[in-house]
Amino acid sequence: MKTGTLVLAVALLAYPFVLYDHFYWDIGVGLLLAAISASAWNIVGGYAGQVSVGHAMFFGIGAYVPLLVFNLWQLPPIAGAPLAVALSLVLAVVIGLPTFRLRGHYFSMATIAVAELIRIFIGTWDFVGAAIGLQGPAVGRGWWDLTFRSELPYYYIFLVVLAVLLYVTRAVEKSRFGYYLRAIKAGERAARSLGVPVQQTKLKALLLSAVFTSIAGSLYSIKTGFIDPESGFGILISVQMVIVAALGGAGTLYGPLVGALILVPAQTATNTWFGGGGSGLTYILYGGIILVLARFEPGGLHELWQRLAPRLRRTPRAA
Amino acid sequence: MLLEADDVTMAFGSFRAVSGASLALDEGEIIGLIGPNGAGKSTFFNCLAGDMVPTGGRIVFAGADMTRASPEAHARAGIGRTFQVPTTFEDMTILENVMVGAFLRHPRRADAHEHARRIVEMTGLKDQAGQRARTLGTPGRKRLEIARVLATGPRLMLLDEALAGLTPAELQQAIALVRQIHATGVTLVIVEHIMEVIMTLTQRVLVFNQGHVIASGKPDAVVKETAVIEAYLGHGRRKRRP
Amino acid sequence: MTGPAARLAAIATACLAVMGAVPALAADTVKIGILWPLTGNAAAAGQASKAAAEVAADIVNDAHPDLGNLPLAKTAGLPNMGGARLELVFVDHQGSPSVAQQQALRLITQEKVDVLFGAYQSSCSFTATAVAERQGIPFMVGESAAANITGRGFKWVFRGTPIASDYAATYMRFFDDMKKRGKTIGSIAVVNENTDYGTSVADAIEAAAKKNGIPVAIRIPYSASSTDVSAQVLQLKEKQPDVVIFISYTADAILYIKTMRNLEYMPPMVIGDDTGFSDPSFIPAVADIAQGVMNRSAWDIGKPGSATYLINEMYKKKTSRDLDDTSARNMQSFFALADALNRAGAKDPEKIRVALSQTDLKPDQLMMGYEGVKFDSTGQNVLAATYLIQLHGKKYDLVWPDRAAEAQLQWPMKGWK
Amino acid sequence: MWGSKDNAGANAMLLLQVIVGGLLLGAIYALFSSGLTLIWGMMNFINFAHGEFVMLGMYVALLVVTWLAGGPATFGVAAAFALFVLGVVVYLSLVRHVMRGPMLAQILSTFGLALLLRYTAFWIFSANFVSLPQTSLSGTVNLGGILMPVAQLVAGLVAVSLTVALHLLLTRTAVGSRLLAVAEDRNAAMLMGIRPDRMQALAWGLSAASAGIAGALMATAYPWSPSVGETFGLTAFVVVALGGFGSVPGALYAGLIIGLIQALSAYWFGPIYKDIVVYGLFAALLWLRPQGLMGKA
Repeated sequence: MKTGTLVLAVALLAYPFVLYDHFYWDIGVGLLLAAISASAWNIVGGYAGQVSVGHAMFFGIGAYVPLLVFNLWQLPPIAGAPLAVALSLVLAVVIGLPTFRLRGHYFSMATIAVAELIRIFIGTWDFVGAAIGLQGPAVGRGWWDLTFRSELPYYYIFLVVLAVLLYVTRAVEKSRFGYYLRAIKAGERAARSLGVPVQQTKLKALLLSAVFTSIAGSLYSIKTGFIDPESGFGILISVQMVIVAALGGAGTLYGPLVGALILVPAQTATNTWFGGGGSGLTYILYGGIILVLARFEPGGLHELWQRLAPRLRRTPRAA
Repeated sequence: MLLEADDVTMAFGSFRAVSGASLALDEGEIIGLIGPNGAGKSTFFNCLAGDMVPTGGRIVFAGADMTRASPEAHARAGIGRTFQVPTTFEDMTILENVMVGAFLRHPRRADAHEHARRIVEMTGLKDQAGQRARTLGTPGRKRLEIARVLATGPRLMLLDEALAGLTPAELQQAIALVRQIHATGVTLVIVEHIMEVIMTLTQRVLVFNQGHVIASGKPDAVVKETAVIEAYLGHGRRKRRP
Repeated sequence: MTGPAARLAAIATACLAVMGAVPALAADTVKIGILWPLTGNAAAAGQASKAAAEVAADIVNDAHPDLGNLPLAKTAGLPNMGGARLELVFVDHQGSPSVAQQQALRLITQEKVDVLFGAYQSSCSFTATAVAERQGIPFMVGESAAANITGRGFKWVFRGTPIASDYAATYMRFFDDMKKRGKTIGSIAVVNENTDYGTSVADAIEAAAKKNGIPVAIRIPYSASSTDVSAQVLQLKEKQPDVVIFISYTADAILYIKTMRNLEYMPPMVIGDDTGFSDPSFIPAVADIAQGVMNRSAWDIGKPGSATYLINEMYKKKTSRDLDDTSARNMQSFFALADALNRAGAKDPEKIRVALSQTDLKPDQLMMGYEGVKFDSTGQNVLAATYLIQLHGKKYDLVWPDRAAEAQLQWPMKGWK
Repeated sequence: MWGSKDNAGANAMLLLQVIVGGLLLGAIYALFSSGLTLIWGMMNFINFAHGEFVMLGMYVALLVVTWLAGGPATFGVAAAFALFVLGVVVYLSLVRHVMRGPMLAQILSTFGLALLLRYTAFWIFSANFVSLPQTSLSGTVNLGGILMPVAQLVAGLVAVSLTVALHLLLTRTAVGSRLLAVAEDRNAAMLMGIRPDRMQALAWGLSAASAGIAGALMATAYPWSPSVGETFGLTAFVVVALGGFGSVPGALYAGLIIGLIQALSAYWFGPIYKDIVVYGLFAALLWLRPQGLMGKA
């Protein structure tokens, strides 16, 4: 276990030097961003089993506020990130309080609806750039603008955030909070009978998840230097988090990272190979892969691994 | 007086599942609830556990009014329950299942772990502690449910058919376990169809039929009452097991 | 758990390495990286523009002496570069700003393209041009509406197409002209789809109308995915403007015309702002009920035998549709880019950039109705202009300005009557 | 011909026109949403590809019109039949295997299906917008001052009738009670000799067929491209959630209400606010009555 983590850490740290090129760095940045967003989603969607299909609402807030403070007051965008986190927390409470009383698909439905509501609303609100969106500083005025020519600084910034998030998730996993989340996912009624404060625990999970999703959004807009309603609050942003996490294994520490390690390069590769042809083959493949995985590996790659691992380990280590 | 349920009524629309049931329980008692299926004992049981809020009546536990309290508040107050159909956390290990209960009185992980280990040992699940709950059979699950509740440190345990579906040998072990739990000072309410359990374990029995308590008293006396026999043979959908 | 993670990381890395291993380019080609939305909601426009770029590349690469003064048509390849041919590398940015950014980077660092071209949606142009600016590669914006794509202090970004304020000014000049001819233009209505395109153009029109003292009776922003627009048409019916300007995509443009017919509402004049009204699906769907609808277009197929007619024939052969204005403007920007490449005489980015900034194409060298192509210091083409065309029968005829007109303007429009 | 500005009667007519138009569109929402609510209620399964079923119904109509020169009745039936088959196939090959798995797998599988269907249509039909050639449903009728396009009128009325018919099928026929028996308790239904797989396949067929007909009806009035399904899918979710999960009458009322609200808010506040009003209402409803209008608590 320990060695695996170490190998992963070294691989991620060394990656930019193995593939020393702007494009690969950019893919690395995209991969880390997907991993951060999906890991953040994983806290509430994976561990607690509350499947949000509207996490773009936190991502979008995280993405908009930094560029908004830049456009309004010429502040460095990163200064908006804490404000975005605060707003996301408020939103999480507003969403969580009513919907966590409900069971089943209501929470999913509510999150979709609220995210769409915000997307449409932002698209009509001139103050935040309406449909056209907001731009960041075209050229950095100093390092504090975090507008770098190279992708490399972003890569390591994102990597640090991912490391912190995984560390926090690991701590959650080991704590009472983490056990309670898993108990809620397994059965709310039983969890309550054992004294688990279900609503409060779910809300705490949503808050923690919202914080990191918001940070992911801030990282995205600062790096991209642009945000509009679709790339901030679009339903595809939410769905991507779900897919990445579910593919790798929702409710496991490294599941979302594994999902990102597979999905992001696959997306880029299919788009690179087939996108220019313009036949839509990219999405036919993408859709097909998701469908086949869901059909044959409903538990994600994590469970496939759990099945295969014993067989693979029959070699020396077994002794 | 540990628990006092007074005139508890639970109506679903015009249908009264429980109609004015009362129960007074002293610390250290073991009592049984019996009656044919659909007699209202499970509903009454759910009211005691906080899973349902009764439409009428009052439930007081250790001096506090629990009538409208949530299930988790019941657990905190010291009322633990098992479920008729086991609801173990399938993807968590046996030990982790028990730890969820243990966390109630032991917020630190190390303490909860330590406490859960003791409980697992006491309930005879030590050998399977590292397995996922889904690998257990029915007897194992029932046992795990009891262990999980025990870990919350209850003063009162409500067992809902926790001993059904066991082989005679398993049943003897289970009865021994319940006795052991009782010996540690836990008060018990048992819903059970198996008369053997009721007769050997309980000190007092309440008989439910059609939402009413039709008889109560010592087990051997109660089973002889005509009303009880009628309820079982006349209206009951289930055969009496002597 | 970490075991597979590490292993999969290795697989992913290998996967990436394969992707990069694209063979290097042949000696005498100039690579143009083109970013367009080939999937997603704007895919139709991206696909049409892709075909247009391919036709344009053919025209440059092969000798086409019949195409008049169009630069580089007569010769094969780029004469100043020893007949070097243009090689197009298309990518699909899927309408996502971050994919546009990433693919622009790939085109530059992996495909080693010499120039970039694209990107349709303003959102994608914003991010893709920023990459070009950082990497020092010239970027020609073929067609994107948002005003501030140029004017951000970028030196590597050029835009060949007219922008929203140009369109607005054209409409105002047209209204002036009409008033002189005794037509009543008491008020106008602006109906716009509410993404960056519709919003930019409608904002510009509203501002210009205010400046020119033409009251805007009502402005109706709406979502292009609307399935019912009767409420909007009824609002127009209530306000009775003399001219209604629609800034619409395809489905909504057709839906508006059909709904107006159904609700028997016809203002004296309807002007479509290109896009949806220029989509090849528009005419077959509503021609018989939209007679006299005007449309903005700098593109005119022209008389048989003319250069534009021949270009349209080539396009038609490829796609079996007529060339639309959006794709044609992209094509014109492409020609301007090719002209600059030729004048640069080398594949040096700085030389190309200087050549682009010195571009000075005259009207007779163009396929579009611009007054020329000449970039100001922000990279915007200052001579870009547009025609107004009108639906007569099953085709659009050029009706304004008078100097270019080939058919009589009908006012008021006939609609379905 | 324009009516006079200060005529209150004309204003009332306009409002009436808006209301009727909204209700007719709402009827179509109701039809395709009733399909979604049916399987949601029966299997507690969210189908993210439902909007794509509507889209496919539209293309089936186009093919029937261009290849077979079929009229509205023909292409309506053809769309229903084709989508029924697709629904059954999707159930047997995909849904059956993931429905008892984790909820995430359900979401993923139908989301993947949605992408697959959308871009297969894209590949076959290209990204270009298409619309049906003029059919016998063209033209307008004047109903006491209210102008109604024939296509919209017929589509709306057919949609209401079919939604009601679906409800009657579920509540008044033997097949319907079997379907509901499976929804209620799969095992008990099996004991009664009902084969749940058949019934659930039938439900998927009916669900997809209702989307297919709705698509064919929409196609008479609305131009589309392969990406049109996304809008319909989201609308259907809101309708189902508003009406109550699993309730066909709920979907009918909710569809009509949403059509009406959209039309009125577009008329009063402007079209960009119509979705804000609908989603805002939906969010408010989640606070106040989370089980939906007709849902069970």
